[in-house]
Amino acid sequence: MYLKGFELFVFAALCVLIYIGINLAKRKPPYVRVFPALEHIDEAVGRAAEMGRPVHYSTGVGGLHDEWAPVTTAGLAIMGEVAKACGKYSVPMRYSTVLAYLVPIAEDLIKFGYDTAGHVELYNPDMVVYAGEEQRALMSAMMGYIMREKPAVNMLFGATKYETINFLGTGAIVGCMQFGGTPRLYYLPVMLATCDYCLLGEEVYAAGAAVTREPSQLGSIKGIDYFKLLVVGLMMISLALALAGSNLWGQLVKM
Amino acid sequence: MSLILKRREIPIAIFALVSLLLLADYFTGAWPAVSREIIGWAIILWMFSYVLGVTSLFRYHLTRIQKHSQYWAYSAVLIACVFVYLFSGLLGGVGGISGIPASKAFNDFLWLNVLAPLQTGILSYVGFYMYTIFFRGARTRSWDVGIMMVVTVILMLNVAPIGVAIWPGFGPLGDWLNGVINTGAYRGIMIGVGVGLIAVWVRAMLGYERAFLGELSGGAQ
Amino acid sequence: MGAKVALGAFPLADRLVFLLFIILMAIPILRPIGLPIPVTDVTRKSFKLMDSLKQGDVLVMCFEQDMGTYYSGAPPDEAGLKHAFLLAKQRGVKVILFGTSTAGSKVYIDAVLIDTEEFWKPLKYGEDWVNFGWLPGFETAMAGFARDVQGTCKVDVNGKRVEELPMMKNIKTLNDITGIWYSTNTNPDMLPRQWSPLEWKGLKWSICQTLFASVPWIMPYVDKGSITSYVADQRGAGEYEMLLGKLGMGATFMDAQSIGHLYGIALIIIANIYYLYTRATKKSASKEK
Amino acid sequence: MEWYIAVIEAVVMLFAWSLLYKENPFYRLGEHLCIGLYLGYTLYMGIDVLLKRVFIPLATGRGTISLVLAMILGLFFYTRYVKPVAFLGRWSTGVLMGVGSGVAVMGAIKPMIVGQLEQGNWFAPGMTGFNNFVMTVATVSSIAYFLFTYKPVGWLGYVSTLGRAILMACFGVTLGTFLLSNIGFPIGMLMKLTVTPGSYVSLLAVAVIAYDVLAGRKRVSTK
Repeated sequence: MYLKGFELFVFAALCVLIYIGINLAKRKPPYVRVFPALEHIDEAVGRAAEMGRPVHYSTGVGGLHDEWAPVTTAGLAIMGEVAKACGKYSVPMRYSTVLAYLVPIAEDLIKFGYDTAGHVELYNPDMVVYAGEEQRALMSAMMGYIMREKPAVNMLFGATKYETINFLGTGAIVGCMQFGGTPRLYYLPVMLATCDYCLLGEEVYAAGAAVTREPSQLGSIKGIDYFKLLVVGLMMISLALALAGSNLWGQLVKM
Repeated sequence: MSLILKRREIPIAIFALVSLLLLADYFTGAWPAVSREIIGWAIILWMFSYVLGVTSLFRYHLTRIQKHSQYWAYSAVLIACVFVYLFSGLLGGVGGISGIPASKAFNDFLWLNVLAPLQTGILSYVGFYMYTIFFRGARTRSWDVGIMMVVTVILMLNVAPIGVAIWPGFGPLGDWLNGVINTGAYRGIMIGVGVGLIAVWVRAMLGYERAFLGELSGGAQ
Repeated sequence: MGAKVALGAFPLADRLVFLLFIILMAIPILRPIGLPIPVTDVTRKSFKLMDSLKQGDVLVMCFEQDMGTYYSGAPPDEAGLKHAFLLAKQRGVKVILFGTSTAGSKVYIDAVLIDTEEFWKPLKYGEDWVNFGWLPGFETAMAGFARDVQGTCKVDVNGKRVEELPMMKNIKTLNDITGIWYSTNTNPDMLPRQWSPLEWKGLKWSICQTLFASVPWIMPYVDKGSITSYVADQRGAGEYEMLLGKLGMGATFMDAQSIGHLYGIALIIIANIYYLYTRATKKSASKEK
Repeated sequence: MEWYIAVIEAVVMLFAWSLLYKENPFYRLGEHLCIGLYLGYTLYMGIDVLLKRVFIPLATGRGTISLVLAMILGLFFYTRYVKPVAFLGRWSTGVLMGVGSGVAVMGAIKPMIVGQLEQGNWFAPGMTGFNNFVMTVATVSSIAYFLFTYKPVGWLGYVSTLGRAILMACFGVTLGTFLLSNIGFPIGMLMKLTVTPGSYVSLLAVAVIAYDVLAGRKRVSTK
């Protein structure tokens, strides 16, 4: 038995600050920066309706059983909103995944989205496409699909790996309107170059909350910001200790 | 009874219990055996879940074959491939039980000489599409994209052996950009990403984030 | 225009970009130019770390690769494997091989072993080196390996139980391991998270063999010491082969890489000139209106 | 290697590459081969691992309560096909999500947050001091850019703009270093496609494309 005291302190501080943020927001919703990627979902789906082409969505190869669970959850939350918009404009949607347990979840989400928009009759279980459990299978299926069907909108939110380049590259050639978001650093420039609107880094997590527009969810973003101020404070303490030539910080972290 | 079991609080409670057990082990080293077992469950559960996807995929392709819709023949190829690979593998031996060597050899051939080059071919599009990105995406629409493109070019000359031959300065300049600017900015991104994912966990614990249960997120009920 | 209509909606310009790329890459492959390879400090550091292994030290080589990334993973991994097997023969270093990310890692290990056959042929399997193939679970398997080696590596690739392998007898946790060569084609985060030399006192160092693109990703870890050093991709392979004195695949790739990068820069410049030109003409057209 | 194996490899590689020209039957064949074989492979590996980890231990009496629980939770997934008990599948998803996010949070605290807080001395000798200063500025300003609930006005606006500039430089570094590993794949494959017998297959492919282009021209002119 041991106790990672400093880490526990940081973790607890974050949890408490998020909780405080949520509770404060119930009284007065905070200001949250506008995410262009979320604001334009409706417009993009509307464009798809005009063109009579489908909307394609994917969360990449990250799943719930591995360390990408939080970002996959955020991606699924955004997908729910996209499904609502698709229901509103009566646009068919397609979700591709390589993880079998996401199939029922995605089916429920899409059905729920179409139902909320009052067009449950448009929902079809074939909207969720499973391509086996491997990344390359997903890549080949997606490239073929985009080249054949030419969806009007191509969206990729989640823990994406190499397939980012294949998806968005094919989409760029075909001329889809593209949306992307990932916390994974080395796909960020790819998204920046090929997407019309993208969410960089932690914006994906925040967008998962912001998309609901609920005060309590927005409050959690406020909590994150409080914590970041704390982080900057801790960095300044570390800096002051370094400037003073002390190695106290190293001992503190190991506490 | 079944009404209580159907409540969405139960899966959320299971989720909370499991992740708290893991975290308790992480922070204090308590019950390492329990957390190891639970981590092992995830893999077993994941493999059990394959059936869900396979049912969905077979339904999709079998309907296509049945209806003779466009490209139905390819669906037939796909289904045939699944069975050929699976049965040749099973006959060749599975779970430590040895089988027919010829079947195993055929299975290895499918994997090494058909699937491996095919999937390398699919993966190699990441190389081709990099040029699409340079060609289509690398347009200086604003000042910030301009910064990105200039740095990109410097780093490309730093990475390729020929860059240093053109001008030796590309070596130290690229290394400085990589080691200092990049490391600094990346720390900021990393802190943000770490905080963001913990925030999703907290929201899920409080019942706000329920997308993983197939429900649209909303207030706690 | 004729060709464009016949070819469908796929713009001709994109196809020309691909065609030119294939042609440019084929030239150095058919006729190597032979540009020199400058050795960087970090590869030299990795080489020295590997070279510091002594009698009885245990080296873990974990391959998070599959056949899809054979061409970026195999050149450096083979250089490292050759070095490890040479050390096993000369100094009695013990080598453990496995992969955790995908089942493809087993086949990948088989493939690199075929390429390095002359180096492991003189060694005794089970005493000098072992191969566990694929330990399923990725990060969870890595976490399991660190805490309980015997429990995670139950059977090796030939179906032998771990108790039957003499060299595994005294290896219980990560503290019994001296160095790690961790080769990954995706995400290097797992290495510092699970196998950090800062956390495991017995573990002296870890080398991450990674894609060149992941170098910025792992730099912060290298700064902090949770990854000791790295070998990057085909370029690292070329350098490592120079240091080892056994030239292989890595060196042959480098000419093509140089041309590929110059081509990329040329495309960026052309794309920007075209973009600025069209914007200028659009502006002047709107002014005339 | 036997020559016919090399030919098969070259042919399937070119199936995959044919999409570079356009969407065509060869690519479709390659695509469905890829998905089908991979699925067969996944199922095979799944059965293999489940046998080794669950069924054989249970059958030979080496099973534990934990294994039985895992198996029951795994079977809960299939309740989706039985409407009245379909909710049980969510319990298994809860476990998966619990493990996944637990591992994620565990992995986030130390390397992603606590490990990144330490700052170097600005007045260290030589370039190190200056570099430490730049790193601190880069980290703080990029954190400032990601503050979502404060309006970027006044001094925060300047810091946040600096943060965006530094982030763009960071992305430039990533994109610039990304190319090397990515074009390694096509280069490696070209090595196979330019030696015999792969080169004959490549020539055949070129001939097919040339025929298609010419035939396409003819179709257009007759229209």
